[in-house]
Amino acid sequence: MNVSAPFSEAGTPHKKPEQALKGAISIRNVTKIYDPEGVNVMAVDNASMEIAGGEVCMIVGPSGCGKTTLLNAIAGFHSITSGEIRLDGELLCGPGKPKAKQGADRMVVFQHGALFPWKTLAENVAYGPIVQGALSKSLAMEKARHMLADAGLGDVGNKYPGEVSSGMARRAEIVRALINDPKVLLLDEPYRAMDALTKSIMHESLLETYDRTKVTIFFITHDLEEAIFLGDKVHIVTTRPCQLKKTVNVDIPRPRSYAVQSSEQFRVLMEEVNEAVHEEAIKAFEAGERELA
Amino acid sequence: MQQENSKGAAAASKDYAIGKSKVELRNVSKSYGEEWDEQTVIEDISFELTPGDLTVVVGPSGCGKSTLVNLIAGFERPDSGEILLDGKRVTGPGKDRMVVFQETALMPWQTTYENVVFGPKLRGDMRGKELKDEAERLLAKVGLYEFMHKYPLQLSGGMQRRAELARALINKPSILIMDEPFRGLDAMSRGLMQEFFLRLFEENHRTNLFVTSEIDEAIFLADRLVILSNRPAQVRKVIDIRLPRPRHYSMLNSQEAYDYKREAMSILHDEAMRSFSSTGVSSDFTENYTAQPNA
Amino acid sequence: MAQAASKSKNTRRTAPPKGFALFLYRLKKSFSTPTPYLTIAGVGLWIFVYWLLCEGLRVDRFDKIPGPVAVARDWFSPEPFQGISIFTEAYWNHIYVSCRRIAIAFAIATGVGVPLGLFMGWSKKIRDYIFPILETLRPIPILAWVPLAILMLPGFEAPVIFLATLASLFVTTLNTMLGVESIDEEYFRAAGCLGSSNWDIFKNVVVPGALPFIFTGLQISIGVAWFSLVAAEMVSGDHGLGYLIVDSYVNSVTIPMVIGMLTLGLIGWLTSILVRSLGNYLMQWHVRELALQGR
Amino acid sequence: MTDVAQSSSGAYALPRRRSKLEKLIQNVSFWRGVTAVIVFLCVWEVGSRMDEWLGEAWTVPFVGLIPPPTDVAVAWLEVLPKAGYWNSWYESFRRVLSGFLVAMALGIPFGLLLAVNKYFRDLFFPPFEILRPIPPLAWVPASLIFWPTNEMSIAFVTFLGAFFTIVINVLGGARSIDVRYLRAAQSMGASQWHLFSRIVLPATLPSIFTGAAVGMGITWEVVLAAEMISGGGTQGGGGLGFFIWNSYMGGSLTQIVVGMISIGIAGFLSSSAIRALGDWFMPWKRMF
Repeated sequence: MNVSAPFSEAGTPHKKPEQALKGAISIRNVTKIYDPEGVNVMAVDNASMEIAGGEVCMIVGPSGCGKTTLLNAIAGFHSITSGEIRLDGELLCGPGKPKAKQGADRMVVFQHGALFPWKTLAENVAYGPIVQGALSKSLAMEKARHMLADAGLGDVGNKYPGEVSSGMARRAEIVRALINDPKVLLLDEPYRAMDALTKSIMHESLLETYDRTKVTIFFITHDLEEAIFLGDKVHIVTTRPCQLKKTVNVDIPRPRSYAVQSSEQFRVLMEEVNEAVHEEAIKAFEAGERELA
Repeated sequence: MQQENSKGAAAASKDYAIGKSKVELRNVSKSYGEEWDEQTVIEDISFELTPGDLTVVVGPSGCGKSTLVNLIAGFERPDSGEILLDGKRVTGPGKDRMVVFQETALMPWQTTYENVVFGPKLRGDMRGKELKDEAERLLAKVGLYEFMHKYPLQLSGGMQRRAELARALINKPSILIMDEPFRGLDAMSRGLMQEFFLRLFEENHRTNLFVTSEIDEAIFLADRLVILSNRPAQVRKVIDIRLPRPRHYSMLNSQEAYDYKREAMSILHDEAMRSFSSTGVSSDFTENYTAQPNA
Repeated sequence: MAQAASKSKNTRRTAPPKGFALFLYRLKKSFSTPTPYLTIAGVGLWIFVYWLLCEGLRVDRFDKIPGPVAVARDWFSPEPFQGISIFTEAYWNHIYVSCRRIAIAFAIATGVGVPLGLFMGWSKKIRDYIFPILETLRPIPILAWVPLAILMLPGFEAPVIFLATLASLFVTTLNTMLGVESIDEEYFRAAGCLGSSNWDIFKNVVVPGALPFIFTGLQISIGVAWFSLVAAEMVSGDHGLGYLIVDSYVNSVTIPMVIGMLTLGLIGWLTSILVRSLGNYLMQWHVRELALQGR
Repeated sequence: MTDVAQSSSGAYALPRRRSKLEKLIQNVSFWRGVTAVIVFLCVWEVGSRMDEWLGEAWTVPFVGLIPPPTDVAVAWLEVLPKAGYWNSWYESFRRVLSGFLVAMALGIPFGLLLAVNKYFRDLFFPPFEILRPIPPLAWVPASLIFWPTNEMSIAFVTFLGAFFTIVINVLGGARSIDVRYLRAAQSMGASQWHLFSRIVLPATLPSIFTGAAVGMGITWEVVLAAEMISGGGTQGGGGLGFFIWNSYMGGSLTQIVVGMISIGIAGFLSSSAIRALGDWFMPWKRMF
């Protein structure tokens, strides 16, 4: 098993060294077995990885390979069968505590978007601080409007999620996560349903947010360009059961603009990642056809 | 088969049979909406689908690409301008132009095999053993021979798209229109489907219109790239892609492909930015709205 | 939205009419299509045929049913032949009694059914225990309860209200439960992430998320309530529109019978509209979303 | 868990699948349901026997008046061998089926016509909508006057009850067909008739069966009411509704409950039959 990136690598050259960044995640020998309808399915098999605080960590793998299971375990939606996951050295889940407690220090942005459709964007953003009792209702709403305005969503704060474009909704969802000042942002293929052009705009907006907050990002995707463009590290995982196959370090300096996508360095990285992933994709594809037959 | 073909231009009839027709769009415009809220979706578009080429149309989402497909397929009429197929004006849908739809339009109440033989059976221009053999040959070609008696919902997304290709091809269309056919597939199945589709295309170079909003996909597949502007759609630029054929996914990482991509991206990025910041209404909405005008 | 789109130079746009002007515009526009004429013709034709059969030609058997002229004459006359018109106190009393019964039954059914359904959808345990009991009782038609209700409950009022309540209770509860089950798991997860307590989740996710289903359920439930109310009034009632119909039948006066039927239809329709508008008022987000999707 | 241990090598573990019965027995929800129903019956039994055991003063309101389940079971066993009881089943089923089948036969084409032809819809939908909100039972007296025999008026009201529901469902289903299916067929050269028979009809089938299931429920209600109101026995009609009414007139509470349960079973059987028929007609629906 490839246990990558010891802690010493956390302060990569282009990050501000003066702050000790929060939100280091360590995943050790995690295994997860599902038991639907009496058929045991191994989703994650003995996976380990270390994610430094303030790092953008991209997980790439074929669909249905068990990446989301890993994210669910960190967020506390699912239990794990064995192994342990720690956040800043503190045990989230492990032996004797199969399921992590859900908390506002790890915020999830979902694949299909999970803004409450029955609340306006501003109410959605203000929801976290209100239910946690961190801010009064009026203060929370005020802060929410400020943060939305910062994200360029000032004039749609009173609209319902169903009334704005999916790009805007996704940006608002990230604002909803950030207002709680989380240690880690967990993103589960948030831009999957978008076309390449909208995606490129979303990427720039996310990078800008990251450069400002330096929050640890755990990002699941199967779009390779996205992975290299956004990430500090790209972890490629195998098809089910999910195991770490290869880690690629991306040392393109920040801040990045979409122009780097046509640089030589980017191309070389693409090729490296593509090679590893294509093999897995075909494997997953064949397994899929086999299952159907 | 024969009688229908003979209606086409006599000189081109040989090419016609193997799917090398030419489509011209001349100053085509189309708008929707109420008097005070008229949305021009397509404005004064002129370009042509050259015989035997794979023409890819790219544009930001919601820019009117689906409307363009509907116009060429004949499901809708343009407000002004005309669309010519081998010199003849398009007035309605026909089996010479087959459309592979977004998501999938396989009929869920028929098995894959029944879906494939649907067209020829309706028209009665192929029957019995001949039809069965042809359908089985095509299904085998798209790798679905073992799955032909399954219902579409039992197939994976990629398989459904391949079944739909087979259903289109059995009608021997003179052009094939694909409207974001791989949308909704995940990036990896998508890559595999692109390669599969390319192999199919490179076999007999049927005239093909492929609509997409993914630049990589566009450059990987295209002979010619038509870049549309944000709504109302206008042709911003036509780029000839001279990557060698047969193509391989690694070619996407060549310097040449990157140059094309940079060129296309610089135009499209502006357009996408414009569409993104100017619309309060979701662009997804406009897409739905134009997709089902008679719903 | 308006300014944004006007930026694109080619979009023609005049000020959108508002309120009454918009209504007039729509009206004018609809009169340029055949729809309103056909609608009027359809209703006219129906009334004419009804008149022809019952009063014009007095076809055998149809002549026993009062025709439209006779009904209208009595309905709007200060001195009706057969005792019931909009000027008689009895008519309004029947309406009042039926409406009061419906109001009580609907209020009880909603007050019990919605919370019960919410808890059943929210907690698997509660669902596991209560759902089987509901499912065993549900196949028994409401009308089969009539004799039991009469014997079990005292007076005229209680059995009638009991039957109407029972009917709508099943519908409301099951729809509410389905509504909670239809809520995407991701909303619960998002709420959990954001640090909600169970009560917060119930208030902010379960209730609003189930509302669309709840109101669909309530609309069906009010229809069912009327259905059972009429049945119960006919069998065991004292006053009320169902009683009016059956009483007229017994006394061989046919016009009040038809007036009763039409009144029932009208009031049933009004109450269902009332429920729908209440739902739309409470679910602005849902209404706007549907409107954008062009529905 | 042990049988998965070796799978770390990467291959799938294929544990044996459990049979349906096994799954049911191991299912917590199933046992909770069984418990709930048993508790319900016990509460009913105890509630209605309170006065018997502890004297009049302990009579439970409402429940105390209903006969206990054990008495009901005994009464049921008594009527089971009697021909009259089964004749009631037969009579009710006959009425339900005749009304229902006529409603299907007329409602499906009418609904499809409404959906397919705009002019037809504009012309005939408004009168239909005016009549629809009138509860079916309100038609009973009018149809008793109109039709020469009771039997015919019952059949007519039964038909009405199912007809409105079926038409509305067919219309809704046929109007919400995805345009892509129609367009795909059009570009393959389908004629109007083909569009109707190969696309509209199969795509509407699910709504037809939904409508049929709801319609069947209403039909039972109506038949029951009609049997009760018109006193189906006077013309030798009988039926389960009459069985209940007769028991009511005779003051036999246990018989009433027996009748109610019988009707519940009958209704359940008919809706199961429709569901099975739907599965058989729409194999593509059964897969998922």
